[in-house]
Amino acid sequence: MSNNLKSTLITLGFAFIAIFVALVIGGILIQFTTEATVIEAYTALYNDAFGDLRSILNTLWRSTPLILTGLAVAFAFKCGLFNIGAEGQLLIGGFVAGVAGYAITGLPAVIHVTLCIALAMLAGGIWGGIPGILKAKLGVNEVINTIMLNLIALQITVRYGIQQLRLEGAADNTPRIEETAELTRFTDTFINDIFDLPGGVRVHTGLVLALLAAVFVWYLLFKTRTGYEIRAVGINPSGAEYGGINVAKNIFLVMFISGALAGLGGAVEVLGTHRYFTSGLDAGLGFTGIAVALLGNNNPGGVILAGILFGALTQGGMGMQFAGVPREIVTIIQALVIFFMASLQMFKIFIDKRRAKEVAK
Amino acid sequence: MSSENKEALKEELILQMKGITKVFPGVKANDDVNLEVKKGEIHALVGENGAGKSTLMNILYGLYQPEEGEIFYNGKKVTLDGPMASINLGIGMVHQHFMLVEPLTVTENIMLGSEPTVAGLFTDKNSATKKVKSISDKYGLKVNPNETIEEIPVGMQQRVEIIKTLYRGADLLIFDEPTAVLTPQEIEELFEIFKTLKDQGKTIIFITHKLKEVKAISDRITVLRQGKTTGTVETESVSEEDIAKLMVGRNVLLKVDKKEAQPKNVVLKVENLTYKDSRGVNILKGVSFDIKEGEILGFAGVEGNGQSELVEILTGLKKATSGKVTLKGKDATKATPMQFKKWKVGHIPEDRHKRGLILDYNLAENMVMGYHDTRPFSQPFYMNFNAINAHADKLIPEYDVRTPGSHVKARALSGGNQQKVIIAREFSQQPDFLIASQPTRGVDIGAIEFIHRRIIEQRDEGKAVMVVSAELHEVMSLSDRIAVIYDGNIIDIVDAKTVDEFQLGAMMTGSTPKKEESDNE
Amino acid sequence: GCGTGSDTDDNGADENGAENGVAEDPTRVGLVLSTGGLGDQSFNDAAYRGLEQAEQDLGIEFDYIEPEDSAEDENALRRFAEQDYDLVIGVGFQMQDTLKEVAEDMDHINFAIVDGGYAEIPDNVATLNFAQHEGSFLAGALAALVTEVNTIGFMGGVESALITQFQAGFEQGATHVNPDVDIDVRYVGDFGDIARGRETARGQVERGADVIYHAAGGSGTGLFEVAEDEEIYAIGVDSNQNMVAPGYVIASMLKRVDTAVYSITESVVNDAFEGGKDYIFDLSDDGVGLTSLTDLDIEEEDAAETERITQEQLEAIQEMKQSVTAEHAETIEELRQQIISGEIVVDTE
Amino acid sequence: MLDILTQIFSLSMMFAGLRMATPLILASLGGILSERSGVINIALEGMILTGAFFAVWGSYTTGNPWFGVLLAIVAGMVLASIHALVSVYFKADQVVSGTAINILATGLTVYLLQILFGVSGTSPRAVRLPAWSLGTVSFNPMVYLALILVPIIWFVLYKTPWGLRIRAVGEHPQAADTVGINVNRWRFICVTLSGAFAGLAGVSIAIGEGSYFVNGMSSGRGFIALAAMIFGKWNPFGALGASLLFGFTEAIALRADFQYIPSQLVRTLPYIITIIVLAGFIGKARPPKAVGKPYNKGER
Ligand SMILES: Nc1ncnc2c1ncn2[C@@H]1O[C@H](COP(=O)(O)OP(=O)(O)OP(=O)(O)O)[C@@H](O)[C@H]1O
Ligand SMILES: Nc1ncnc2c1ncn2[C@@H]1O[C@H](COP(=O)(O)OP(=O)(O)OP(=O)(O)O)[C@@H](O)[C@H]1O
Ligand SMILES: [Mg+2]
Ligand SMILES: [Mg+2]
Repeated sequence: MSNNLKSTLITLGFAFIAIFVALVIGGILIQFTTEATVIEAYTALYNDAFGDLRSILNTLWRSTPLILTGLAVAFAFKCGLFNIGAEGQLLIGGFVAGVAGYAITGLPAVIHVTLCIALAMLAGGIWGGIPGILKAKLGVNEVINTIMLNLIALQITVRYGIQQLRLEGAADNTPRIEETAELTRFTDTFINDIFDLPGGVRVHTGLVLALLAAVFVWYLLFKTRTGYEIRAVGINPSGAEYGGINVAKNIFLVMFISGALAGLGGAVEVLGTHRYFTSGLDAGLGFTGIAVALLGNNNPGGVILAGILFGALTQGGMGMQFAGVPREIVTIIQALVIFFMASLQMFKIFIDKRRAKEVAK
Repeated sequence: MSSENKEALKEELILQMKGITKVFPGVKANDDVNLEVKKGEIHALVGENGAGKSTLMNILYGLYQPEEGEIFYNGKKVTLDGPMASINLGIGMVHQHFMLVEPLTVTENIMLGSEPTVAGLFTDKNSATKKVKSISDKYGLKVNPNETIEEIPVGMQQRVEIIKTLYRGADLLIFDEPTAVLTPQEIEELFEIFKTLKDQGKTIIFITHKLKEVKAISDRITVLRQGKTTGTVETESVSEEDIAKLMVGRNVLLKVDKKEAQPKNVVLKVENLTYKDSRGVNILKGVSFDIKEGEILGFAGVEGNGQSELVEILTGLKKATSGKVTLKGKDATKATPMQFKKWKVGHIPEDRHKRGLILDYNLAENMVMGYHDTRPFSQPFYMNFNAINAHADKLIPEYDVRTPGSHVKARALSGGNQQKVIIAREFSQQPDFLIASQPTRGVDIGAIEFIHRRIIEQRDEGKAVMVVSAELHEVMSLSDRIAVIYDGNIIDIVDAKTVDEFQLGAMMTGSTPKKEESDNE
Repeated sequence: GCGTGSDTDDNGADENGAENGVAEDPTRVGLVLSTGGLGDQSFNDAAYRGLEQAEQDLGIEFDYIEPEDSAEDENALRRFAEQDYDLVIGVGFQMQDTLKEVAEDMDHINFAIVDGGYAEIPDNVATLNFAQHEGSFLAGALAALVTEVNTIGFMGGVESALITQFQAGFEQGATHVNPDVDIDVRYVGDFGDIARGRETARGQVERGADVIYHAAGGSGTGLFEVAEDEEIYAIGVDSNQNMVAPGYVIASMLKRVDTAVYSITESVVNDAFEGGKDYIFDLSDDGVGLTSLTDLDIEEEDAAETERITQEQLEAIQEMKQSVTAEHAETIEELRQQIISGEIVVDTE
Repeated sequence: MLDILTQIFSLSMMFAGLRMATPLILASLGGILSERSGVINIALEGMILTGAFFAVWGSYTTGNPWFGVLLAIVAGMVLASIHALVSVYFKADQVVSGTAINILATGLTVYLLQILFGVSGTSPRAVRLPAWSLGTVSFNPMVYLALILVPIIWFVLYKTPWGLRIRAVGEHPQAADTVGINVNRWRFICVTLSGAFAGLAGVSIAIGEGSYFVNGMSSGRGFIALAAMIFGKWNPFGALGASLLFGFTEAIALRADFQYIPSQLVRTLPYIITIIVLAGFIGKARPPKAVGKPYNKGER
């Protein structure tokens, strides 16, 4: 156990080093090609990501959909499936939530919100389930189908759906959802009374849902029979089949749940953040989710941390823009952080080798 | 021995490995190991599973770098920092798990890395094929140069591996358990090849768990135990029992000892079973037999005659094309693997890596695979890992699985111990019907003894047992009745006590009058 | 980025500021761009240009933010407001709800939104709207007049609330002058894909169009390339694009977001900001309109002077105007007057 | 109805399809090289974008479009070599590394457009590659190049020692290792080369038919190319077929006149067709066995 703790600490230590190296390289760019200084830029990055309560909450707010898409990708990975389609599943889920949010009226809030979320998850689930069933029954590669479904989802929801549903003269959104369909912002809850939240805090109960989803995924994967079966299929489908596990069923199930998680990601963005389905929802949350999942080592806890890291980079990135760093450099720094975090693997191998040497003596 | 002779002996040594130590995370795989091999001899390397044989050979082939130790080749000290260094010295290796690229052809695999070219640009397939032909003629290694590895039988794959080493001019050939996956005929052929190689002046290091083979073919034997060298002996001077004792450190029972069978009710009835594979080839052509409580029905046959498919149909992993399977009176023709488990059918699969284990699951998780949905392991909303771990902690000593604990991944165990994990799992569920397919493949003698004893125990407890093995010896000593399978048909079912090896061998190759009869169906 | 315009611009601003005597406390303007960001060849670029101009002429200071996605809009708006900027401008009506929310929270700050509409405009918000449908009406009319084969084309970027207005105006204008004209309407499906834009335009040419109007941002560049290759006419959009393919772009429909942004900034500088109002920029105040059909525009001459186009190219533009569009100038002017006077009502959808 | 059919099967539609397919062909060839050697290259998208940028910059600064071609190739290779370094030698997850490359490329091109051209969004006009006429048809050189490279890559993969090694490395790296093939070096080479192909794809969208760089102009082509590669079963001719199918259906979506179907839905056509074709006719595509797994000597 203490060994486990030690290796976790070592990993964390390296993570900090990785981020540090990325920031140093980014800093060189900032220092020499922008009018901001490194210190200004990174102070802004930190302040906007974690500097005060509002920043921390907004970081969490930005992390919310990323945690969900990250979980979606990670969950599929555990079953050996590469779900590049979180983007499309998120769009479909968000769209359905948006439509259900305004089209259904007269329901009590709890029921309406729950219904919207359920429908969104169902829709996302179907969108993930299609490549799932094609893989399970016909063996068709899921990567290609999820890519295709991303593109189809974009056309159906953002391009076509919005144009059909938007009110005349209005922007590219579906109509605003009913209040009963909203996910409550923290500013509208008792939390506000306790902490006296400043304006501009947008974190909403979607965050709670994301964390619950992570717990759910963790529990499902590591504590239940279904999880046992899913992981077995992911590692060795033939072995799982031998063990009486229905491989096809599990592949479909996993893609369905994965899609539902991404769909939930769309729903929280619509019901909590935007309050309508908007063309702005098509912002690469699904693709970033891939990086979140893999950086998080495909484990729910790791996904939460990686999601927060990305949320912080986005949130802090805005701060850097205010400090005079153009957005593209912020983007470059984000890429660098991912690179160096991903390269951590090398250090782990290095450490293992060193250990072997020590044992030999 | 005169001092002059001693000098000559030194001259003769092609290889010396001195004080080799290799550590893997958690294991000292080789601990100050010494090995001396003479030019032109066949040198057997034996030891229990996990003794460090493969590791030592991988070091010799440059795949692993030892933490300590020196290697002398032809008297000169060498550094083997990669396979290329070894290849250039004239060392070749045939790995236990073949190093062949499945979608490539035989010739492509052989020339890989040392391809002849035309104009330095494109592959000169003709000259490669020619060279392959000439090697195959010289050493009697029959291969089909243009077929892909996927399409050819295991025996031929192995010959491809041998040609690969010779193609690169190997003088010292390492064989890591070459016979584990071969049929008796193929083993015969391999030994013929060994002799030809030896006649041509090649040196062979040969790892095996089958002491009969050691006796039959080797000149000298080096024994490893728990990562250390126990000693090197002349083959002529020792008996099989002696070797066994050197390996295991105790006396081992090499013969299977069993009482008379007491067959009772029919457990499994198979009627006219046929199976066509996805390419439409008839694999099983109408097989009928039954198995009773308290007996062992063995299946003898050259691999690839339908045994594997038969086993998979009887465990739900494949669906029969026609025919009927009745298990304990219930129709099981279309049953799923899970249903078979529920009906208490235990299955030791022929391929432990592909089917038998989830290599990245730990032992505890592996030990409930297939029963993971039963109490107490599975509860309505969670898996009871305490129960699962307790289950493993109970079985590990009971089945003598050598491991640091139940939390270790199955991947980290040696083959023999992996096999014991499977056996522990299947037996612990008290099956009414047990199918054991190649139950001792790649397993050391100590473990073989153990596994055989356990199988017979099952029979004596009144269970029905079906044993499928490529090893005739194993089938004969375990079975009460023996079904001989050839080309998708059961040629005959004979009494194990009355049949002899030659009769069986003949039937297995289809050369009995009965063959025509069944072919007419 | 603090006016990440080049250094020389900043110096220029300082000098100008000093001259105007407001150096100690210059007016600060915050600009939150829409997600396309700078380089969209449309309102983002224009809004930025307007502030650059204001920086030079009025000695203001400005900052801009390019949000990564629209969820960030609020953050950016609020940050500007909290830092007591004198004017916070949001671009694009995607932002309208968020901007209103922030503006209501921060009612001591002046806000403006480009392309935004509210039933009830908050007192501290000015909405800047453009009659792009009216300008597009003229573009449509011109296209219908110029075509020799009675087939014209409209190439949109992505079907969206805004682009629909361009399309509606264009169609109405074309059929107004020639009820029988065939209008080939196409959408590229992307605002930044030249290759797709090109194929779309080629398809339109193949179906017979010889004058094509685009509202497709960066994808529209593909149209100009096709115009040159296939020797047809194109009509540019948003800013003067006549120089992109000189001689082949017969006119551009101008949408003066820069002027609008400039003038609202000016009102703040002069303490004359009036919120709660919808400022409509249309044909009457040249907020929208076509580039000159008869003579060279200042921008065109300027481009030649700064050597962004060659003298020959300038001449090609001039010659094209004389031989192609000049003859229709009067008709177009008449239509313009009719729209201004309300005689013709142009629809937005 | 008939009208639609004649439109779809017209010669000009074929040509348009070929033009749209060109970047896909080139990029998918790059994808094949990389994945055949065992490295997932999800970064094609970013490499195409970067290639497009440097094609324009090279052409613009020198006035010689061929210099743009050269720069695009180099730029693609540099970016790819980062991917290779991180995922092959540092054993990073290949998908993460690829995602990072894609993010990097979006930032980098915008940044460079600012630094090198002093503009944002759309570059100034660069000199276009000359069209080459062949009898009555005329295409930009990249079209011919793509068509020629297909058999060449096929030839390299299946008829030369290099191809043999590449395939072995992607299928069974241990086997390759045991005959002295340097697995990591071959992977590095293949991934880096794939960048050259992606760079050429960038050339074709930037200065092949046109003369500008626009932010984000790769528009997801890298992912479609990836799909084409899988669709074509990692075989150059298969990828060619798949790319042509994509290009052709895309051309139809852009150019054909479907009266009653909204254009947004017409645009989903290529993707729906792909899903159906894969499900109905092609079925299983078996990737190179070792793809996605960093090679560690001591591991099995
Ligand atoms: N790559 C590796 N990483 C970690 N442990 C290893 C590795 N290779 C071997 N080992 C461990 O080293 C020990 C010796 O293994 P080795 O393969 O040499 O045994 P062996 O004598 O060949 O066994 P077998 O008879 O089963 O083939 C075993 O405990 C094994 O688990
Ligand atoms: N990365 C690893 N970690 C732990 N153990 C390993 C690792 N790689 C190999 N081993 C173990 O080292 C041993 C050496 O492999 P070897 O080729 O001798 O197979 P084996 O033990 O005979 O297994 P089998 O007979 O089932 O194929 C194996 O038992 C294997 O499980
Ligand atoms: Mg071994
Ligand atoms: Mg073994």
